[in-house]
Amino acid sequence: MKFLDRFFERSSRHVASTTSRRNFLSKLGSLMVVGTAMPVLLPIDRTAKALAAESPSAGDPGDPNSCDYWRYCSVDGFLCSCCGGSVTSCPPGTEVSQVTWIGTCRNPADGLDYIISYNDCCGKHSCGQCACTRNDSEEPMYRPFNNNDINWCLGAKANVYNCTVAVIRGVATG
Amino acid sequence: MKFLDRFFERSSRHVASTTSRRNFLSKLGSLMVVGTAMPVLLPIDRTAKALAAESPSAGDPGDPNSCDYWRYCSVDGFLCSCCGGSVTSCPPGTEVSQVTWIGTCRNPADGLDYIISYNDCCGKHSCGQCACTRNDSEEPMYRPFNNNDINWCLGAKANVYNCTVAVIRGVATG
Amino acid sequence: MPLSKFAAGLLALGSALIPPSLYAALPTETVGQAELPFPPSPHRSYLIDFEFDNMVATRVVVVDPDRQKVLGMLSTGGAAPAVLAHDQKTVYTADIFFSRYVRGTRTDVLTAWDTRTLSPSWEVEIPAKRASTLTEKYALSMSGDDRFVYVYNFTPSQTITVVDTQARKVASEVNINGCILAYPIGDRRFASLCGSGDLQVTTLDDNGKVSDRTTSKFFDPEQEKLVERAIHLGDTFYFVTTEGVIHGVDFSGAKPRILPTWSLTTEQEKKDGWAPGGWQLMAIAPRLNRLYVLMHPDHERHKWEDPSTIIWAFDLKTHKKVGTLEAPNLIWSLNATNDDAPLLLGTNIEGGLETFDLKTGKHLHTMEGVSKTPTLILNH
Amino acid sequence: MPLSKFAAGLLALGSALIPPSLYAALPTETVGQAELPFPPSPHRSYLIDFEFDNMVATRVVVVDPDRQKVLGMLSTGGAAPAVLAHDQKTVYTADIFFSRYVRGTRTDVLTAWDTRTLSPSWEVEIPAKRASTLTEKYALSMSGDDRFVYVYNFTPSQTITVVDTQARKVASEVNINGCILAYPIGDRRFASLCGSGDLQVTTLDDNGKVSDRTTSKFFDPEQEKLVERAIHLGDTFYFVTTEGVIHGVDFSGAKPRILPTWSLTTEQEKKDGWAPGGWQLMAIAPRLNRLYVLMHPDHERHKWEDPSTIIWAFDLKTHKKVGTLEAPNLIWSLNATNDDAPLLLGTNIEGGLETFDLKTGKHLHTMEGVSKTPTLILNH
Repeated sequence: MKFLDRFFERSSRHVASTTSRRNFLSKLGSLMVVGTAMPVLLPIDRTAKALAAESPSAGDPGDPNSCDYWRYCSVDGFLCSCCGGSVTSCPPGTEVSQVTWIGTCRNPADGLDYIISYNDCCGKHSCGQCACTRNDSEEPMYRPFNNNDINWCLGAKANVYNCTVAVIRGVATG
Repeated sequence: MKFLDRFFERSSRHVASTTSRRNFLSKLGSLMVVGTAMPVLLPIDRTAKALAAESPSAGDPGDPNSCDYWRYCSVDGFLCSCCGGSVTSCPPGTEVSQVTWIGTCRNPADGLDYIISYNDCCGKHSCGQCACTRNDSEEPMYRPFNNNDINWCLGAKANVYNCTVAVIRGVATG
Repeated sequence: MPLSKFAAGLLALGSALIPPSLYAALPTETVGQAELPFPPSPHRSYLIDFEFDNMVATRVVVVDPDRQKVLGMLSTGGAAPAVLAHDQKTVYTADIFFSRYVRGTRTDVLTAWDTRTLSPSWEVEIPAKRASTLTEKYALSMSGDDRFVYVYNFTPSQTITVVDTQARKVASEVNINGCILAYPIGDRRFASLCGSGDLQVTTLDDNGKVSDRTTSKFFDPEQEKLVERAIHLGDTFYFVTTEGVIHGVDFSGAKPRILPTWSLTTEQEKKDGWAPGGWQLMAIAPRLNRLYVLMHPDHERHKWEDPSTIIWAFDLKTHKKVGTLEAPNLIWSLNATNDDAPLLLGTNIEGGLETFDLKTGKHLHTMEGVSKTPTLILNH
Repeated sequence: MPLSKFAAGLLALGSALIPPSLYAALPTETVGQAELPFPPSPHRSYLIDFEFDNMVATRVVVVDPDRQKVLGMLSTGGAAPAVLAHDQKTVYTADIFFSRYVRGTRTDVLTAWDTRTLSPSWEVEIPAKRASTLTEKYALSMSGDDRFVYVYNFTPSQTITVVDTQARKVASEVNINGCILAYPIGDRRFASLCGSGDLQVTTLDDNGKVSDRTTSKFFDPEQEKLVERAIHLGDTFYFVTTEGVIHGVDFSGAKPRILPTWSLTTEQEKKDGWAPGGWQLMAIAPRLNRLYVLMHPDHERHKWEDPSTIIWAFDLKTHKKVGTLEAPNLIWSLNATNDDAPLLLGTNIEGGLETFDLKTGKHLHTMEGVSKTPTLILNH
């Protein structure tokens, strides 16, 4: 099981790097958890009922406080679930940026590719917890809405970055 | 030579703590290098000619980039000699605070106790290099001019702390 | 939505390492906004983070030590001190802002934060004199009825700015030259500790102006060094000397009543080198009536602010040592919670939080890396 | 002063562990102020420190890599990008300041710093639109004659603020929607890289207003991903794809001349998994006419921004690989100095600076912990 070996090796490297907040590697190590991801901004299905995922379930497996969680396949920053928020909620006193960028991540439970928006929570400075960088579906900056090197707090009252949520916006209908 | 053993043990602990900038211990570890120190503010002899010490000499032994250097016996902060300044000079673009606190350190070369002023250099934020804390001649805050837990940039245009110099102001004529 | 549609979409992506799922596709979501419950859990902790490597943009980290969870943070200016109102609704910070962060125009404000939303409710500009020191407890304090906030100023002239939280304006600036800090007493008084060894007590009227002032001899600064970072239970404050002698003062009467001193150490322990040390080196658990002190086994005079892994517990009535707690990491500052099942909290020198259950004396866990340079812990 | 006086003083202190000295007592001193020499040493390096754990009060650390010495720092606002004027006298930073650090009124300024004193010489307020991204080279750039500074804005509308450094005011704001950055060309032009795969070239007049604009096809973004963090030598810019193909453009003529592409890897190397990766992943040493690229031996598509310890050197004339350099730590961003005895500098992921002598290809040393989150290195 070469794949699994690599998976766990990368996971533990990740843990080592993020438990030491100062370790810049947390910004820099990329992680591939499972499957591939599509870089292109796909049409978003908004018909399903909005619902915030707060805890793992059979259909949404994994630990939202871990960089390995499937939705974080293209996150770059601090995980709001470690900062007083959740996977889909900003921490108290921060403002969600409505302008954001979009990634595509595969859910290992159903094998589907989901459109994920990585909204930044803004108006307090760097949370500093659970730094996580994964560039699975990232594009260069000339495609800004597929780029995670931008501080997306530009859509908030103050463009000061605190952390990032990962919100399901629909299924990639390819 | 129990004294020397302890000296080197403490020195290496110090090196370990300050080479890792993030290590909070650098703020917290105290070091005793040699001799004792006087806590009381003693009269200052200003008759000798002003001269800035920039490099070690037989009469002023030690490494100004090391927390072990005798003049640093009561410093608490970042050493300006590691920040673009020197033992007695502020780094480029920072302003020396004229209001300061006074410690007393013994020079191992001549066995004399010197009055040292620990002037803070101000107007840029924390240098972050060579964190050094030694409380040999420190008094509680109700004796502010013998206390190093105060940001002495209060005497500068902006009370933003960058680093600290250690300047000979005279010999303790105690 | 029919499952076949998703399967088709999946096939269209040209990759099917994992077979189509038996679950329905996850629904779309919206972004929420976390709020904290009121009243706060009695264990909620506020870690004042000095951010020593920055000291301009600083923070207070809010933590639930039971769940080992970060609840949020306050962004403060210039290593602001903080104080919790007794009604548990508000945290105050005394911030310093510069228009160009390290230069330009200075603006000092008292910021009132809502403990539920961790957002600023209001702010008031205060004299640009706030003391800039390693954060300590009585550099910012408040009256027992939450009406007035006391801000310690050091320029190096020493004054206290009295802020009226009802009128949301500065009520007065009180000269305390030669003395430091504002140890709050009851609703309208605060004490300051003087370089002469005196205690100065200032009484305010209902407008926040000085109505009375007394000075009492407290200790002899030529004979001993009293750590100014005291701890209080009601109107009684406990100071400790660098050698481990407790000086208590009961401020509940008209004049301060100096209590008999007592030693943390026996003669033998003292000979063995035991003495207190640390930053906020004492804590009190009121429901247990116990005092906790960071202790060193290898005391020397320059170690009085050094961290330690060892904490001694004392009964405040009998002054007897009743236990020893030991942390896996060096602790610099302590605080205890005020409830019936109290925790002792300690900030370790790596920025982590150590938690002890005070009923059992057991070390429960370390929350690693929860802050950068925590100088102080506050609890409701 | 007679030695006897000091000996008397010493005895009076009641402690004589060390015999009275044979040296004269050290004289009193005054506090000095360091300045840097002009012209700067050709190896002087400016590390742009993002301070990722803060990102409000940020810095540029100035270093002498030969002496392994910190020379000073600039305090910047909001992870400001920086650019060095060609005359070596000025560093510009494009700062964002908030009146309450994380909230309140936003003020964007271009700050001009004196390279000798590391103090601000002047500043000018610019539109509050500066892009906030991981710092990259062409987000702030300047004209060849130092007259105009180009600030990249992203709101997400894309514009360039043109600042006249002579008049010390904003000259114009140029719309570049659909395109990013300002790759400076000569004295009055800059190029921008568009999502369509085009290059847009804007020409300014002597007042800093747009006088001409052209668009040229450059690459096919559906076929390959071009890292926007290019490197230039004179008016020729080199971009690399995530797979390791170099796309050069010569902007010296009236229209951009697209140069023939070439690959960093042989077919075999590519099969073995070699590909570029990193942040500022390319550097050029002009006097050696060599290109340096951070390379991974284990390429996967999501690794295009990952750090590496391995750097390949290429001759820019022959496009042949001429060497491999290896660092003891993972490097994320590179830069080379412009002199005859050039150094290659790399920021490692612990905040340290790796230095190579490019004449010998030898790794000289690591300056550990010199910054926190360095994203970019600049050299005169």
